[in-house]
Amino acid sequence: MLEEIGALVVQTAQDAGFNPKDCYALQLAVDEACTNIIEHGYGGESRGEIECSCSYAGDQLTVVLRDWGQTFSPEDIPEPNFNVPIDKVQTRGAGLFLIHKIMDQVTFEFNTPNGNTLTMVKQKS
Amino acid sequence: MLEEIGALVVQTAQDAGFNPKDCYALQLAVDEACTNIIEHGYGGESRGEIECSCSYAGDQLTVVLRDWGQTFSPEDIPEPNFNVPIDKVQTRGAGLFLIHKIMDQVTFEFNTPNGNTLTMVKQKS
Amino acid sequence: MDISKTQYKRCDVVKTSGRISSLTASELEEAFGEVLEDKKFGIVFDMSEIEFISSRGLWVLLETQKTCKKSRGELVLANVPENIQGTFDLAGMKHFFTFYDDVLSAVGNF
Amino acid sequence: MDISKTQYKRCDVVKTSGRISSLTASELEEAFGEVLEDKKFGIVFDMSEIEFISSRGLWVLLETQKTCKKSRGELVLANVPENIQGTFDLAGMKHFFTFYDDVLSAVGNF
Ligand SMILES: Nc1ncnc2c1ncn2[C@@H]1O[C@H](COP(=O)(O)OP(=O)(O)O)[C@@H](O)[C@H]1O
Ligand SMILES: Nc1ncnc2c1ncn2[C@@H]1O[C@H](COP(=O)(O)OP(=O)(O)O)[C@@H](O)[C@H]1O
Repeated sequence: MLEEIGALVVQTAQDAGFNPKDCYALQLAVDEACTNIIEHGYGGESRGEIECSCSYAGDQLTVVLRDWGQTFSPEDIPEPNFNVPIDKVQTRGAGLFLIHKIMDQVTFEFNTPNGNTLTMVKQKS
Repeated sequence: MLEEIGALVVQTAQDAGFNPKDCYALQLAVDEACTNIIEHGYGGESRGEIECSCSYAGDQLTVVLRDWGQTFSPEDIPEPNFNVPIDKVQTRGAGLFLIHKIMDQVTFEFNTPNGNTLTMVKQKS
Repeated sequence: MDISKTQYKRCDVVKTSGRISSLTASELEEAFGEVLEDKKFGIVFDMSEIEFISSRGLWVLLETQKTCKKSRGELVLANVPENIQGTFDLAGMKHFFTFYDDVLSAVGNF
Repeated sequence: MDISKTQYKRCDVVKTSGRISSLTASELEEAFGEVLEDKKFGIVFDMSEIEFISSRGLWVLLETQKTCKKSRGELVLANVPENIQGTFDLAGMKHFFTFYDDVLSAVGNF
């Protein structure tokens, strides 16, 4: 599932004329988002559905991921800190950070009538 | 000169159907022999003539090298000894040894009316 | 994920191909783990055939680096494809690793 | 004769191409000499592009080996073409050298 969603997004981005670097980054952001839904939202592999839609309009690629798993408070998640000696680095939690680095807009909505949605938008450069 | 003589011998050997390994070995033997004539017979580079003839008959390749330089006593030249620790190895004198290893017959004749001749014969295997 | 390991006198070269994602990161972890278990803390990771690496993969590399450095060794990276180099940049983890253009220079510096 | 030299942490790789004969052996000697002068006694000679070596060339290698070993270093040979391997055999000098299939294994064993 994870790789298929990634492939869909890359295909859409390529067709829209995103450069290879951005296509790769989009694939990474979507992979991180899906992995989080699977592991944190559903608490393990293959325990629930993810719906993905991907569209391109007005120089923007929009990816929407929908799930019916657990919710969380994105604003409470701290950024990882790599300005420390390696033995002090907390290993965990770069996924959300990468998503924000890659995408221009990242919006979580929880418990809507259609489940949780994560909307990620990237501007074509 | 040295490389041209080598090329002539290799060409003759190839045409005669010698295998690549033997062609290479013939080139080496001839190179060693010519180098000796130049350095020991004539005492340096380009100081004299070397005549080379090369022929193939009866499964044998015969190379004759003729020069008008100094003579020496091949039977007095000892074989190199490599069955010693490396720091005891006498560096010098593997040329004649290699020639004998490669060729089936090696004959020196000195001060003939036609100068010194070295006749080397190799059987096709 | 194909995993190959080659031992040299002062380091081991680990090479895998394909995607390092949440699905496969544990295989990579295991591969490094086997080297570390042998008390070998000099590792070259040849990334020439890696197509994709997610944050799970980055963590495996960082954890391995921690373990190596603790024992005065090092995990170094060779042949890192441009996109993946970009991910190290983006994540801000670049400074924890030495990058080599090829396996020979990486091995030659141990 | 093209000569290239690459320095690694524990050895230098010397690579030349073409024929090593009485005419060119001194160039090779010089190349090794420069490395030895820097007090570097671990040398890999990459012979992949050597087409021919005569006894003069063999002596250069043997002398270089002597110097290296005296200082607890070693000259090792990599990528030795079959014909040239055969010459080491024929001359009975094979046992003075370690032969490696490629430069990486040679460098990796220093
Ligand atoms: N879809 C999600 N559902 C529930 N929790 C999530 C979700 N995504 C992220 N989280 C929470 O945010 C934290 C940080 O996520 P992330 O930066 O991707 O790192 P990691 O997944 O490695 O912990 C997670 O540990 C988890 O607690
Ligand atoms: N053509 C020649 N003319 C005169 N002396 C020769 C000739 N060939 C060989 N010699 C003598 O035989 C010795 C051994 O020759 P060789 O085995 O080829 O080793 P090297 O040439 O390295 O000394 C030479 O040092 C030289 O004294």
